[in-house]
Amino acid sequence: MFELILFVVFAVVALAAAIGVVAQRNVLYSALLLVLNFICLAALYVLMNAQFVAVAQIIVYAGAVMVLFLFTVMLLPGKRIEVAGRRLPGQTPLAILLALALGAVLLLLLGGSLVALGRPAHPAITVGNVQALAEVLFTRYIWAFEATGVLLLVAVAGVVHLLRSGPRPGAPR
Amino acid sequence: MLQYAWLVLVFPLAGVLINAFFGYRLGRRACGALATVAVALSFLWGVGILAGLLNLPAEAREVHLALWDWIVAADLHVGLSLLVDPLSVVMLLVVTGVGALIHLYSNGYMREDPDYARFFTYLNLFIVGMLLLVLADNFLLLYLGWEAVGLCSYLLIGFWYQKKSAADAGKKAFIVNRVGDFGFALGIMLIFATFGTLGFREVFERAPVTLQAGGAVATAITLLLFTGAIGKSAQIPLYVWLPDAMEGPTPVSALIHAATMVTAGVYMVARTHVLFALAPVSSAVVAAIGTLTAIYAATIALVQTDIKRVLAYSTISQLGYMFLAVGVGAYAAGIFHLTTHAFFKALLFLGAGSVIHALGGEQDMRRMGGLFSKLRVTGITFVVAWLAISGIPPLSGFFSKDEILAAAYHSGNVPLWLIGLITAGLTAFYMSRAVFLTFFGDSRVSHEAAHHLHESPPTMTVPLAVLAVLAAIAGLGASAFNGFLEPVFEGAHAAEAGGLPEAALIALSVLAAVVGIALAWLMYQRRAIAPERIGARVPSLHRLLYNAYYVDYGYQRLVVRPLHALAQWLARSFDLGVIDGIVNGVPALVSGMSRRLRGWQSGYVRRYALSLVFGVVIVTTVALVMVRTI
Amino acid sequence: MNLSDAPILSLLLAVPAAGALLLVLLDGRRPGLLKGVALSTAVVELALSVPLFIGFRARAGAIQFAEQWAWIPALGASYRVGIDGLNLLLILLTTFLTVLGILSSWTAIGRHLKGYLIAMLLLEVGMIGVFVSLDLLLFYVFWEATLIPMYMLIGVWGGERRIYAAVKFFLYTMAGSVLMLVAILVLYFQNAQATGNPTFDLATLTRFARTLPWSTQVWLFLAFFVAFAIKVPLFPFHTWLPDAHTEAPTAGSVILAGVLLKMGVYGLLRFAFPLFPQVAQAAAPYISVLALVGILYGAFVALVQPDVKRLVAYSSVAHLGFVVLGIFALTPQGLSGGILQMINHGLSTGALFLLVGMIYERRHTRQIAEFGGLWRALPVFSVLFLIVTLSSIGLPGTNGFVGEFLILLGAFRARILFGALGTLGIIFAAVYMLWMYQRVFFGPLDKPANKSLTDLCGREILTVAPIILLILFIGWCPGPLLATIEPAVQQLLALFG
Amino acid sequence: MSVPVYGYVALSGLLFLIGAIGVLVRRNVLVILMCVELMLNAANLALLAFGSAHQSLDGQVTVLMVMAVAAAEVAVGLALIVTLFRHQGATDVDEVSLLKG
Repeated sequence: MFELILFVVFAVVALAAAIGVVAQRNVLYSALLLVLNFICLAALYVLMNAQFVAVAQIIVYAGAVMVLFLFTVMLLPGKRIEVAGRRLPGQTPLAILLALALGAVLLLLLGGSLVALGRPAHPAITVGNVQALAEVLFTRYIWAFEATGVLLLVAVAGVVHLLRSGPRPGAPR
Repeated sequence: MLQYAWLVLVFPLAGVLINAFFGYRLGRRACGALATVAVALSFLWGVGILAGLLNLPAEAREVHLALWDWIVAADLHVGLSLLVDPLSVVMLLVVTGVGALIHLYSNGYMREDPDYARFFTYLNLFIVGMLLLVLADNFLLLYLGWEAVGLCSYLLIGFWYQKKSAADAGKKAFIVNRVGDFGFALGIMLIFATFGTLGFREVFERAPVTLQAGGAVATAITLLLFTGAIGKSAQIPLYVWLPDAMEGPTPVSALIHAATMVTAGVYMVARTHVLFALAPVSSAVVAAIGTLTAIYAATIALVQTDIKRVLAYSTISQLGYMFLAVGVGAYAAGIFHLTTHAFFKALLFLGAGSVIHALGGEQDMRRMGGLFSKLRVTGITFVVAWLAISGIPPLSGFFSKDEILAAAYHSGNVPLWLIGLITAGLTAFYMSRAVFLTFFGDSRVSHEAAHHLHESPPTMTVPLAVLAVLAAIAGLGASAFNGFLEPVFEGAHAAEAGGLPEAALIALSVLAAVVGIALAWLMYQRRAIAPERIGARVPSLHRLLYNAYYVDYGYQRLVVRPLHALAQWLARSFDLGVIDGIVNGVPALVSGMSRRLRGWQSGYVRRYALSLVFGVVIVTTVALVMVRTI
Repeated sequence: MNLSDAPILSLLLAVPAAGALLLVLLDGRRPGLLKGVALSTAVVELALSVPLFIGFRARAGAIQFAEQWAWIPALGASYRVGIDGLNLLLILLTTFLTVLGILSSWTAIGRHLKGYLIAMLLLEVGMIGVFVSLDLLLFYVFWEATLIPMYMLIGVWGGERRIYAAVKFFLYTMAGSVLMLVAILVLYFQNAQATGNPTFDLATLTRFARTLPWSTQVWLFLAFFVAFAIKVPLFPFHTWLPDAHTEAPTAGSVILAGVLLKMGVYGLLRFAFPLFPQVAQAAAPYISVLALVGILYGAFVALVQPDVKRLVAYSSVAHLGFVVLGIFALTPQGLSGGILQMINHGLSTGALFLLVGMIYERRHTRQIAEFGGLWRALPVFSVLFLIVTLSSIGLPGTNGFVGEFLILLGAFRARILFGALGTLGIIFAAVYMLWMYQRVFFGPLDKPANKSLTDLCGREILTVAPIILLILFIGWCPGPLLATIEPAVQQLLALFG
Repeated sequence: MSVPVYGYVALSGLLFLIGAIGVLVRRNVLVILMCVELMLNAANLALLAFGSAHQSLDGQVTVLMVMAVAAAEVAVGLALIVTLFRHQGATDVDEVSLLKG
């Protein structure tokens, strides 16, 4: 019962934060609400006995990624707030409509099987064991893991290249 | 000697090449002399060939010279080979003999022209073509010579190309001739399809066996060949190019459009007489068209005022005579008339040229008159030619024309003979008219021209004199001539039918000539009957004749303009509109569709994202439907 | 070593490719060097092609100078080349016209000279490849490969409306070739399925194609036919030609008219006929009618064209109509004449385009109305033009006559009416060509701009003179050429029994 | 009483849709990037939920991978945004429509 309450609380907060991210016109607030959302999700991960992932979520998202976002928001001068200007006609209603349609279709498609899936039988047994996770990660998924490392390396190199080349800020365009 | 007959071609060919590349560097005199000598050498060589031929027994006077294989494709074998027999030798001598004289004459006539080298190149090229034509041993080579002389005719008519009328006349000559050649070419193809060969000897040998006498194939072949002759020899209905051809320099008119090239049609019919003998219908058509042309052109000549046009229509008329002859089977008579005509008509043209030259380019007989005393040599020689063409004995024209009329009479076709006789009278009339208007009576020469009036230089008068002698005496050789040609035309004799005796026919034809001359004398010399009055009495007839029955106008209206309009329509509306329209329509359709679709490619990332989501919705919906239906 | 063992055909393909590669590496700012390299490459190529003619055994009949290597073994495609009477003369024509094309561009090309010369040489590779290939896939690759340099030549170095013309040319031809590709693939897969031995070899597929059901044969023939008919171009597929010709630079027009159009006819003879002889025979009357319409139609439309190049382009439609009429007569003379006329048309129309290019370089216009009386200003040019014109209208004594006469004779023997209508075409040919000639060269020299024109220089005369000599030579002694063609004709005739 | 799997999945779906709407309606590139992160996290949630439902660690492994990829993506994405800003002076995606057809 306690679990359910926790779930509902975190879920509601996560949803509210997500809506805030989208609806907030100030970019800085959006970023901060996104952090809130990430933290709620981390809590939900813990509920699912995925402690390691939850920790990683906090470190990677709420820590590293968010800091990057915030730095960028601070770095870019000028309007942080979106001004209502030229808009694509019908973009917002169409977007919402399509999103609802997608949700409805997905619900119809998957709803039945999800309910049939029921609850996890023994939620607290092996899943969530960091040791077990490490075993899988470094044996079966070792190549994927290494590839992820290479990907990160490439990303770093790419970012460095991107930001070194091109005109300096304020240079005549 | 005979195996070197091809040398007659080499001399003028060398003249062509040398004059074409070095003519202007050689200078005027050398260039003209070279061309003349080349043709004269050919003539001398031709005389040698004649001697060689005469040495042979009469039946063996047929030598085939194969030079090299020309076109060989499967069963088609066409050699570049020459045929030397009495007929081709006669033509050879006429062409080179008259040709050499006219070349000589041109040295004087073209004295002032800056383009002398081009002129003599063309003229020599013409001789080459004409010799190929008469010496050809197969139909295709004949056709080659045929087209080659057509080309030279085109080039020489348009020699003064800066004059639009000259260029137009050249083009007209070529194209009208091509219409005739169309038939000729089809005839050649039909011959090949029928006989499997194009060689004269083979075709003529097989003809009596392969072709059914009077059959459709024989008739078709001969009529098609005759179509070619109609074009080249300016018969109805394709004669229209010849009067216009007078735009060319006068020596050209004399050589090509009177003496030699235009008679190629007669030569061709004579050459293929074996085929015509098998197609009586075609022969009748030949005779009918010839006769009709003879009188038709003669009536037009009655009222022309341009001296060269009179001569041009006269040529058409005389060619009609020749076709009448070959049509009724009197091939030797036709060729004989061809020869004498070459002499006197060349002489007439050269004389006219001399007059025109003396008057500084004047061609209208209404502004001539009384020139006899000023231009002695020209006058005397012209008179000889006039009497010859009118058929006054004992000049050459009398013999040849009389032979034709007699043959026509004996063929049993009296109307043809009668028309021929009337034409003889008309001929005498219009030639007399020309002579009286030009050489006799009061001078109507403009003051300006009278001041410069002079007799032509010897290079021009010598050929006149030589031709005058030939025109006068050639008739005396009639029987020798016929005898020489005998082996070629063996078996093709006009039947000697009853009726009027020979003497009566002769008397009638002389009478016609005398009446014609007398009438002209009364009208134009004595002025007893004013020609203007007659013209005024029937103005429409006069106009009709003066404008040559409006045939040119009719062709222009009925053939040229509709075809041109069709071409315009095809090019502007059909090709660009319909065909290209379809071609351009397909891409236009595609690009129209894509222009609509291009709206989606707005450049806005968010629109793309929207499309993406839309796509996802579609795909999942499809998945949903499929899951549900399974 | 026996001459016919030398890999001359591969060398023919390699030399221009190597020349193009060399040009890539050279400095684009030295036009003299570039032109020198390109010209010497083309001359070497021409010299290389002569041994083919010498070493060719006309009586042998079979494919000679054959070479074969595996190319894509997995697909059964091979590099298989060889010559016979059908393509030998076309190869010579290609190497010959390429030399003249490069000579004619000596001063005419202002910009991107390097790219231009590279395109010319690559075009030569493509054309030679088309003519020597005996493998359907190889043929198709070369066939498409000629499109690209030609597209460049028109699109980059062309006239005012070059983009339109280039795109039209490309898409039109491409549309046809796609059909051909489909047909080739159908043939390939049918054969692979039936025999379990996938191959693109022409000889194998020829044997196989006979076994296909009639309707399949008809469809495949039609696909090949449309591809080739567009290239020829046969009425009503001809409208790309006037645009392409008018806009292309001189050398482009020369190659286009001289060689590229011949690829269409060659394709019919090499592929469509042997693969589907029965269908070809059945379709012959219909295609002959198209050819006849093309002859007369091309002549009529040419008559009223105001632009010399367009006029010549439409005359090509008429002339190629003659060629197609000849080959679809399926008679010995018709086929011989058709093949010979391909060469003749390449020479005479090539020369016409060269000459038009020369006057265009001087006057920067091709409108007939802008000329008149040119003979006075340019006598040498006028004489050369006259000879070529006469060849184009098929005057006896020029090459055009030999070809046209054989074609008409062949057509006449097959169907009298077709022969007669075709013969009508030679009248019209005289009409439009002579009228054009008269308007350009005769009459008074009254346009001021024409008065100061200079006559041809030595290089220009050298460019045209070889063609003139060939025109006269073939006109009087077509023997060696006809003898070369003869065995191929016999083989084709054997197809039709 | 534990939470049923479909609860997590439903939450994941809602978050995903909110993220998607954000991507579609917002013009600020930074916010769009954040919304993309939101969607990625929603997917992670679903992965974990299914993983626990099936008693499998594969879900968690995948989530770890996704995190790494997301980190890389954010880094590159932000670098692109900065570069874009340098070139165009804009953080508004609608001002960058060079791909217009």
